[in-house]
Order: sequence, then C-alpha cells, then structure tokens
Amino acid sequence: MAQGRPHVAVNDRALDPIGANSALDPVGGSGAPDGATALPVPAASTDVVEAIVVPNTLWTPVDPADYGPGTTGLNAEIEHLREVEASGVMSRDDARWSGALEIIPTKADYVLDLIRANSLWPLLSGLACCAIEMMSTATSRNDIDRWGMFPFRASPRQADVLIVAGTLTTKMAEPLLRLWEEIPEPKWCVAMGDCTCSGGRFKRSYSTVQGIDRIMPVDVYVPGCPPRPEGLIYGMMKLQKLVVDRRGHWPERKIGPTVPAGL
Amino acid sequence: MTTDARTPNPHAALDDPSVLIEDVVRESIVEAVPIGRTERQAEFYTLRDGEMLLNMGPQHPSTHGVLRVVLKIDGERVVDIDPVIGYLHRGVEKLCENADYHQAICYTDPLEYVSSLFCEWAPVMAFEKLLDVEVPRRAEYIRVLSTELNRVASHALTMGWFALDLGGLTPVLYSFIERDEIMEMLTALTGQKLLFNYMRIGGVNGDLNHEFMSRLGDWMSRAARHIESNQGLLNENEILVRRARGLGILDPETALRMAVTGPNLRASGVPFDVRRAHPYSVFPELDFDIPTRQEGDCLARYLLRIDEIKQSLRIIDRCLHQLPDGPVMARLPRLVRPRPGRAFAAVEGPRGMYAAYVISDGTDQPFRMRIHDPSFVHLQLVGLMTPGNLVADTMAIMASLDPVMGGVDK
Amino acid sequence: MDRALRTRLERRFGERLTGPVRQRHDETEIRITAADVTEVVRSLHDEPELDFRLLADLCGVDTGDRMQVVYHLWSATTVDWLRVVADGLDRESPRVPSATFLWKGAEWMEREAYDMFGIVFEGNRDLRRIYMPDDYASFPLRKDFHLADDSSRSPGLGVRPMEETLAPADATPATLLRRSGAERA
Amino acid sequence: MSVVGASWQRMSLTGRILAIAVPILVAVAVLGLLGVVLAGPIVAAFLGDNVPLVRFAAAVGGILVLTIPTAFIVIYMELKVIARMNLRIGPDRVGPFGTAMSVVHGLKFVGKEDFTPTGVDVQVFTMAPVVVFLATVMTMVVIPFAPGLFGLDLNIGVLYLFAISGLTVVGLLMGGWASFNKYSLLGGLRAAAQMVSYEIPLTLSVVGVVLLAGTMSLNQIVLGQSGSFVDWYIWKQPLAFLIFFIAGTAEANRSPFDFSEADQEIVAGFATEYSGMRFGFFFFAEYVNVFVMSALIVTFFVGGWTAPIAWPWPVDLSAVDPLGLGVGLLLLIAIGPVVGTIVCAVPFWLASRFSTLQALVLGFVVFNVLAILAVMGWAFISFDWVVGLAWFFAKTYAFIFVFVWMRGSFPRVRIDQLMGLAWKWLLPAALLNIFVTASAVLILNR
Repeated sequence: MAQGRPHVAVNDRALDPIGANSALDPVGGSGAPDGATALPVPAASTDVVEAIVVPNTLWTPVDPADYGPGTTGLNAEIEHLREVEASGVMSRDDARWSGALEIIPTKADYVLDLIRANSLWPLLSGLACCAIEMMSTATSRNDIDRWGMFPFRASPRQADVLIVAGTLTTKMAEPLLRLWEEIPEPKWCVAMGDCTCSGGRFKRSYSTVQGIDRIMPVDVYVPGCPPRPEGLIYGMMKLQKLVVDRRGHWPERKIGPTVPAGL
Repeated sequence: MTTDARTPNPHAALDDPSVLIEDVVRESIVEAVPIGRTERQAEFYTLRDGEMLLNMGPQHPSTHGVLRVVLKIDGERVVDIDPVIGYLHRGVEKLCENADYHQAICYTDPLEYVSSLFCEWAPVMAFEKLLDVEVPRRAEYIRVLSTELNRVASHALTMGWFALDLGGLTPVLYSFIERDEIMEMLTALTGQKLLFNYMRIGGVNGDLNHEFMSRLGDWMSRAARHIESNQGLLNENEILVRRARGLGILDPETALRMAVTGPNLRASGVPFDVRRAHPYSVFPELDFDIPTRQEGDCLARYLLRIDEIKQSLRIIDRCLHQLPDGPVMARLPRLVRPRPGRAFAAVEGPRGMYAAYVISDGTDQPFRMRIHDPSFVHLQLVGLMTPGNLVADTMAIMASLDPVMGGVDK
Repeated sequence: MDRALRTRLERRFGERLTGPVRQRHDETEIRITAADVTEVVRSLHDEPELDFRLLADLCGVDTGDRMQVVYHLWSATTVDWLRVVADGLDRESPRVPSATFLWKGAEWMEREAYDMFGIVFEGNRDLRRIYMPDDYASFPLRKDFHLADDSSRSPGLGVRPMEETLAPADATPATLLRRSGAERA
Repeated sequence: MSVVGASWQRMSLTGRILAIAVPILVAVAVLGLLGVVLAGPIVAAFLGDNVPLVRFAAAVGGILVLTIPTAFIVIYMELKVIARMNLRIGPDRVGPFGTAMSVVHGLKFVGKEDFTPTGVDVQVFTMAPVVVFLATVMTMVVIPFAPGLFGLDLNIGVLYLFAISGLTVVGLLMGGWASFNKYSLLGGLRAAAQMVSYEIPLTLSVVGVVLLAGTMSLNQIVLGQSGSFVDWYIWKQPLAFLIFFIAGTAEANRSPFDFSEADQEIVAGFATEYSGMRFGFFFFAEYVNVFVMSALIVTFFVGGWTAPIAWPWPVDLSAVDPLGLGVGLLLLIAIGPVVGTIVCAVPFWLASRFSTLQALVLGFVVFNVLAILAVMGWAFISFDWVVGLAWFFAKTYAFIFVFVWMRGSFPRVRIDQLMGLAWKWLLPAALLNIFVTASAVLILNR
C-alpha cells in the first residue's frame, strides 16, 4: 500500500496529446492493408495530425475482430484513414485548406478543456474509509479548493468528477452506476483506494466488487489504503492534465470485460 | 417521540414484558402479512392519505457514508422512518474466519474507520484471553494512550459533523484541523494513516518514537484551548442550541431496552462505561471521571462528547506520567494455535461498547469471530426518535447518534 | 471468575441447564435449549439478584452440525460477562424465540443472525435480510459457505463453489407463514 | 471525397458548431448593416419619438450585461472570504490570486451537457431558470447607482421593486414542481412558503422610510439622505433596518435561512435536477440576488451613493477649460508625454544602475501611471457620478461581505422556527415601526 508516496497510474494512451500513436497502433495490430499502415503522420505539421479524430483507446479492445463490419470504433477509423488517403487530402494544398478550416475549432476545444480542467467539481459521495481522507483533502490542511475542485456538489447533475472513495459492494454497485449515469458529460471518474482499484484487502469477500473498473470506466487510479490526501491531490492534477490533453475528444466509454451478474 | 394516533408506536413490542411469546408469534404469523413482506414492512409501506415516501441515500450528504433512509413524511413532518443498511457490508467476519489470528486484526481495522484502534483492540484482547497471554504493562499503557488520542479525534469529527448537518460550514473544518494533527502523530507512531494496524497479540507493533512524543507534547500544550475555542463557535450559538435542545429525547429505560451503550447512553443519565463497569487493561490504575448528563437530547449527546474529550486529555496526561519501562510485546510464536474455547472481550469505543466474540477450534484460524459494533445498535434509535419531528431534525438526530457505516455494515 | 454467580445460576436454572456452568477468565457461560430462552432471559433480566439489564451482544453460531444463538449479558451484580448459549438448533430449520419483547434493540441483531445464518427468530416483527440484498439466496456465515480461494487452504477438497444455495425450506417469513398455517390446519 | 467533406468528418463537435455558426453570424451582421443603411432614418425617427422606451430598453440591456461580472465578483468574494474564515487559502491557481476562478466556474456550465430528465414538464422546466434570473435582474433597473446613473426613475419605484422581486418565487416554484423530483418539490415549496412569509415584513419595513422620504422613487429616497452620514435613515429607522436586513437575508435565500437549497436535508433543493447552463442561471441569480439585496439596504438606509461626509474643501475645476488653450492644447498633447517621460526618466538615469533605454522605459511607465492617476482624480473631483459610483459600490460590497460572513458562521435554523420568526416577531415589529413613524411624522410636520 503506497502510504505517503503518492503513486498514480494513468492510462498513457489517454495522455497521448495528438492521437498519433492511437491512430497508428490499431492499424498496425489489425493486419490492415499496407496502404493504411504506410499512412504518413508527420509529427511536425500538427495541423493535419490534430485533425484526425482519435477513437476511444481507453476502453476499446485492441483487436478489431471483436467488432462486426460497419460498426463504429476501429473499423470506422481504418475506413476513414483509407478515405483520407484516397481523397488525397494529404497533398499540401488540401492539407493547408483543412488546417485553415480546423484551426479555430481545435483552439476552441483547447480553451474549453482548460476551463473544464480548472473547475472539476467532485460529487459529494463517499463509500467507506477513503471518504474520510477525501474530506480531509478538502479541509484546511490540504485545501483542494485551490485547484477549483470545491465545492463538493451534492447533486450529481452539477458534478464533473465522481471520486469513488471506499469499498464498493455488490449491493452498492447499482446505485453507484446510477450516480455515474446521472452526471452530465463531460464527466470523469477517479478510483480512490485499493478497494476501488482492485478490491484491496476485501478482494476475497463474497459481497465486494473486485475493482470498480468492472462496472464503470475509470480515468485515474489512486492506490493506497487509504491514499493520503496528497495522493488524491496528485491524482486530481493528473486528471487535469488528462482533461487538457484530450483536446475535446472524450472516449466513448465502455466498461471492462467482466461485469458481475445482476448489474 | 410523539404518541400520535396516526404514527405507529415503535415501543409496541417492548412496552409490555408480560405479553406471552406465543401470542407475539401467533399474531406475527396469523395476521395476513403479504408474502415476502414482514409485519413491519407491511406497516411501513402502506401510505395513508397525504403521506409521501422520501428516499434518502445511499448517497446523500447527511447520511454519513452509504446509509439509505426511507422517510414517510406528511408535509415536513416525519411520520415513520425505515433505515436500510448493508451497502457497505464487506463480509469481515467471514474473512476473519478464513484468516489466521494475526491477519484477522487487519480485517477488523476498517470497521470504524474514524476510530480504528478500538476495532483492533477488542479482537486482540479476545485472542489474548484465548491464548492466556500476559501483555506487558508498557504495552497496555501505550494502547490506552493511543486509543484515547483516537477517541479525541473521533469526537472532534463527531462534533464537526453535527454542526455540518445543522448547516454550519466552518466548525467541521476546525475539527478536522485537530483530527488531522492527531492522525499525523498516530501515523508517526504506527506507520499507517487512518487504518493503523498497530495492536498485536500480546502487545503493540512498536514502541513510542521521538516524532510521536514531540508532536504529542506540542499538541497537548494547546489541545484544550483549541477545542474550547472551536466549541465556543457552537455552544454559544443560539440557533444551534435552539435546534438541538429537547430534540430526540432518549429516556434511560428505553435506552437500556434498546441495548444502547456509550455516550448516547450516558447522555441519558446511565453511567455505564466499560472502562469502569467492566475494567480492562490498566484503566483501574488511571484516575478519570465518567461524565453523564440527564437530558438525553441531542444537545446533551453533543455536549457529553466535549466532556469526554476533556477526560481523555486527562487520561493521556496520566498515562504519560505513569508510563512504565519494559518491553512492548510478549513472546509469541509466529503461528498461534490457541486451545479450543470461547472468549468475549469488550472495549469502550468512542461510540459505545465495541466487543469481539471469538471461538477457537484449535487451528490457526478463528472458528467463529463475531464483531459487535455500537453504531449498528444505535442506528435503530433513528426509527424510534425521528417520528413526529421535521425532516431537518432527522439529520440532527442521526448526527448526534453518530453512526459510522463501516461499523454498522461490517 | 465469580463463583457466587455460578451458584446463583445453578440454584435458579438447575433443571434448565443442558450442561455445566463453565467459567474462564471473566466469563460465565450457561447452555440452555431454544425452548427455554424466553423464560431464562426474562428471569435473568427481571430478578433482582441477577438483574442482567444490558444486552451486550446477540449472535448466531454455526458449529457445523447444529446452530447456536449466543447472548452476552452484563449486570452490576457480578464482575463477569454472562454468556447464554441457546444450543442444539436444527441446522435445516433453526428456530428460536425472539428476545425483542425484552430488548427492542435486539431486533437488528436478530435480523443479522437471520441474514447470516438463516436462524428464524419467532416473534421478531421485522425478520428480513439486513445486509445482503433481498434476492440473495444463501447464508454467508454458514460453515458450508466457502470463499472463492479456500481450495488453496484445503487442497484435499479441491475448488469449492463460493455460493451454494443453502436456504432451508422454511427460512423465510413467507414459508414460515405457510408452515404455521399447515400446523394450525 | 471532397475536401470539405473530409475536413467536416475530422472536426470535433465544437468545430462543427462553429463552422455552422460563424457563416450565419456573418450573414446576420451583413444583413443588419444593410438594414441600418436602408432603414436607418425611419428607425431613428421612431426612436426619437418615444425616448422613455429607448431608455428602458437600453437600461435593461445594460443591466443584463452588468449582472454577469457582478455575479462573478460576488462568487469570488464568497469563495475567498469563506476559505479565509475556514483557515483555508481558497482558489489561488487560476489567475492572480485565483481571481479568474469564478469566471471559470461560470463558463464551465456552458460546456456541460444540458439534458432534460424523463418525466419533467419540459416547458416549465425550461422556463424556470429564465424567470428566476430575469426577476432578479429586473429589480436592478430602478436602483440608483450614482447621480444620474440609474435605469429608470419610477415614481413608484418601491412598488415596482417588490412586485418584480416577488416573481422570483414563481420561478423557484416552477423549477421545483416541474423537476419530477421529491427533493425539488420540497425545495420549491419551502422557497415559496419562506418568500411569501418574508415579503410582508420586508415590504412593511420600508413603509417607514417611504413615510419619511415622502416619495416612492428610490432616487428621491437617496436624495433625501444626502448630506452627511447623520442624515441616513438607518439612524431614524433602526428597527426597520434590522427587519429589512433579516427579511432580506431570507428573501435572498442566504444562510442561515437557505432552506430551498439546504444540502444536508434536500439535496440541492429546487435545482436538484438542473444541469449545465440552466443550473448556471440559478447559480448566477442567487448571487445577483445578494448584490441586489445589499444594494437595496444601501439605498434605503445607508444613503445610497451619497458620501458619508461632505468633501471639506471643495475644489472648483470649472475654471479649467482645456479647450480654451486652442492650438496650445494640440501642442500640449503633442509635447506633454515626451517631456513627462523624459522628466520621469531622469531620476532613473541619474541612478546609474539603469541604462538609458531602461531609464526611458521606466520613465514612460511612471509617467503613464501618474497621468492615469491625474485623470482619475480629475474625474473624481469634477464628475459627481464617479464619486457616487465609488461610494455606492463600497457600501454595497461591505454588506455583501456581511452576507458571506453570516454564511460562514451560522448553522441553519429550522423551518418552523423560520416561520415563527417571520409571523410572530418581524411582522408585529414592522407594524409597530410604521405606527411610531407615522405618528412622529404627523406630530413633527404639524
């Protein structure tokens, strides 16, 4: 248990700022025709690369065979890349055109994300022990209000972040899912504590969910039993970075492979 | 508690001890209770004219943790209330039965997460009874010292939450300052924050260290003054006193019938404190008082905790003066196999009598381990006191009873 | 160990005790049958020379071949904890009279015992699941309810299922109704 | 596939919205320009015919624009002051000392998903925030900010004030009822009961002031208190001031009377189901309401924009007429800055730690600061609306600080205690105040 040493696991692919890797990886791993894999992605001219819509790489399995033909996700991405290449947009003039078309929207997204990242209102909901540390994070000693993550909203309709603090039991899983679905987009989820990351010391029990990522998407994991307030603050700052780096592209959220029966 | 004709009297079963058990059984059976619903459910979930069910929780600002409370309200007045718990049931007892005696201590830690040391102490005392272990006196003193510190932190949080549920923003942050300081010094002592896994069978994990002692001395020099000033914000506040006085009165007879212990019982005038009523550890050697109050309302329960904080500071002071030298751990094998038997041990936690009942079958794992938590018992009082009051009073009553859901749901 | 309490208990409940009064450390234990619970507990609570006013704990125990309900009581007349063990409950349909007529606070403890062991407390007016969801089928604290990776601790038995449905035929209030109806008929 | 199509596919949602919106806006602007060019004289003639209408429209527009920064300032005050009272630091990451935090909080609502839950009454649900916001904003029209600086000088200003501010409760009730949520319903009903109860002492407490001033126009009421601070009505009407302050706190839903959004009881009250910008309207309306209440207290009792003490040695700058210089003015404008910059740069240059260029830059900066200070001082002395505005905002924000202070200090009173206070204490006290004031006016004026 990482006591006192805030160590936060963040999905690196979510932090990929311009989506170049995530645009290439599935293509490379999916045995697509060489034309697609040979797609030039210049790192310098960011206008073109920013323009590529990055699909959700957080929750999409890497194997495109999971999807039938015509579904969204990786296949659509591959089709889109083929179209782009066929349409010859990548020749210089058209690239300039598209860049001119998209320079404003991209920057608008950037500004919006800066605003969102600096006003992340958590939902006032604690499950167990970690809730005490979460409250302590908001109090005088380590004041999370400095980053604009205060007040804790009582109603999910006005919250941005769901900090799941504490052991999640199978009886509580359904209400928690309802809370998560009541939060309007854009929304983020922070798993605080070992119990929410993996089940922690109650993993063996008959009534606990072994990690909340079995029932809902998670953006930032903050291990520790419980994590110190500094750890939670570090995780929230990671979340800020993640919010800014996504540049207005939020992943289509899919939950992990194993969903307990009855949920 | 009102005896309004429309509100079902919660005492119905306990008012008359002379009722024959057969009659109770027969009426509870023969009465046409719908299949799958108990008598109580059938009574609660049938709405009269003008009544409305209001569901609070499992996520609600005023239910500390994941308590779900179904209120049957008539306008702003609460007619009946049905607490639904179990949203934090982690199967601690089963896990303890599948772990050996040392690992079980770690499972009992997160039960009452604002006063973890008591959750460790009771099982450890039960194990020591099973093993006939003699605990070194220095270890006992260190246990008393650390647990009393934990009691102060817990009571500080309780008072802050009480003010928060009455709508005050600032006091809870002031009490968190004291609580954080105590948590830091206990972290220095135990090496783990909030869930200190400190008690061991036959002693404690480590001896007092320098950082703990320096932090403790620094804090003791100003603790009483700080807590006094923090309470000055509330105790002289007309709004809070007017709201809390005469609210949720609990008379001693009912309290004993409801198996209430701890501050909630002492606020009703019954001076029952396990530290004196059934002495354990070195409490017979320490001099302190058992504060009681006669009113039995929310204000009394709130003020009593301030008195207990003062007594705890006294105990800490006495411990620091009487602290003997010597080892802090008894000699024990790594893998303990007590001979078959049963042991019951109880400590006086911040919320009441916190007990553990262990059955050993001679193996290295407890055959049955039962944790008795006071919050679990006290939460029943909400259904007893709330009817007849307003919705806003529900929060005041719940906060004054101070349940911790981790302990309630185990 | 309070010898005086032992003599008092033997004198009072001599014929009801199913075993000798056991004493160890600061605990005194008497064993009775489920049928005697009501009278024994009431006299323990009412009679002045016993005067056990405070119910310290109420829990169920599954010994593997039978069920027990254990009451821990406190009294100012003795220095011991008194442990009353209602022994010999049938594992298939464990039934015991409720103590709520005396201690209203025992209601939730009995609900917990019902939830964890399936012990039916006759006279508890709110006997339903308290921890597990209402549609939960089995009773976790029974000895034949095994956690997932217990096989690692007992290799001989192999991997055992986690949640066997062990509900006795008449464990729920609904079945309780039908059964009593059949008895009356 | 065409270029536009490919680019369209690659745009994000915001990009597509902007790509659609920008051309439309350009077209609208061009059309509007054409309309002005073609139909300009007619419109001008029409506007010239009914000036009051124009003034009203202009005032409402100006007030609407003014409310947003006001709300931002009050929100920042609340964040920072309460943080300090909690021994916290408060926002300090966004902008200098976190000054941009409230703006960020407000702008965030624009980007949030704004959805309508199942089962709500869509029209009412949508209109409620608008009603609340407008009812709060329209009250600012009659508030005199400074001499000559007010939206309208209605001779029934007080009546207009309470009539419009009474509409707020309608909006809250709409929101609470339409949300299809029990918490919202309770919150709306609580707000209705509370506001209806407190409208009465609020209105009656002002009657004394109206009797003293002999008018219902807020402008005249302020003028009646001009002079020094001894002429303020708070001294002649202390009881009325107390009643108005308490009732105003309840009217603005502020702690300790913040029932309709009591977090610990009914989750977020009438706003429980609102998200996105709809909640943003409620959010702004709450804080604009605080501003309005403070402004009313200042206007009625603390002398509005009048200075507490008359300026002891009046300066008459009317003799100074820049235009009198004629060509010399041009010369002054041309040469003044250069000379001033050099003059200010000399000391830095003499202090040999600076190079000539650095000295000139510093001198330029210093000269600009001095010039701005001089112009501001000139305006402060010669234009009375500047000083009036300064005094008005100083007093108003002092009272806003008191509101925030109370929120940081007090627990919440119970609903029945609230009602008892309104009907058993404030109402009789207000009636007594009216009786005493009326008789005094009768006796003294005879």
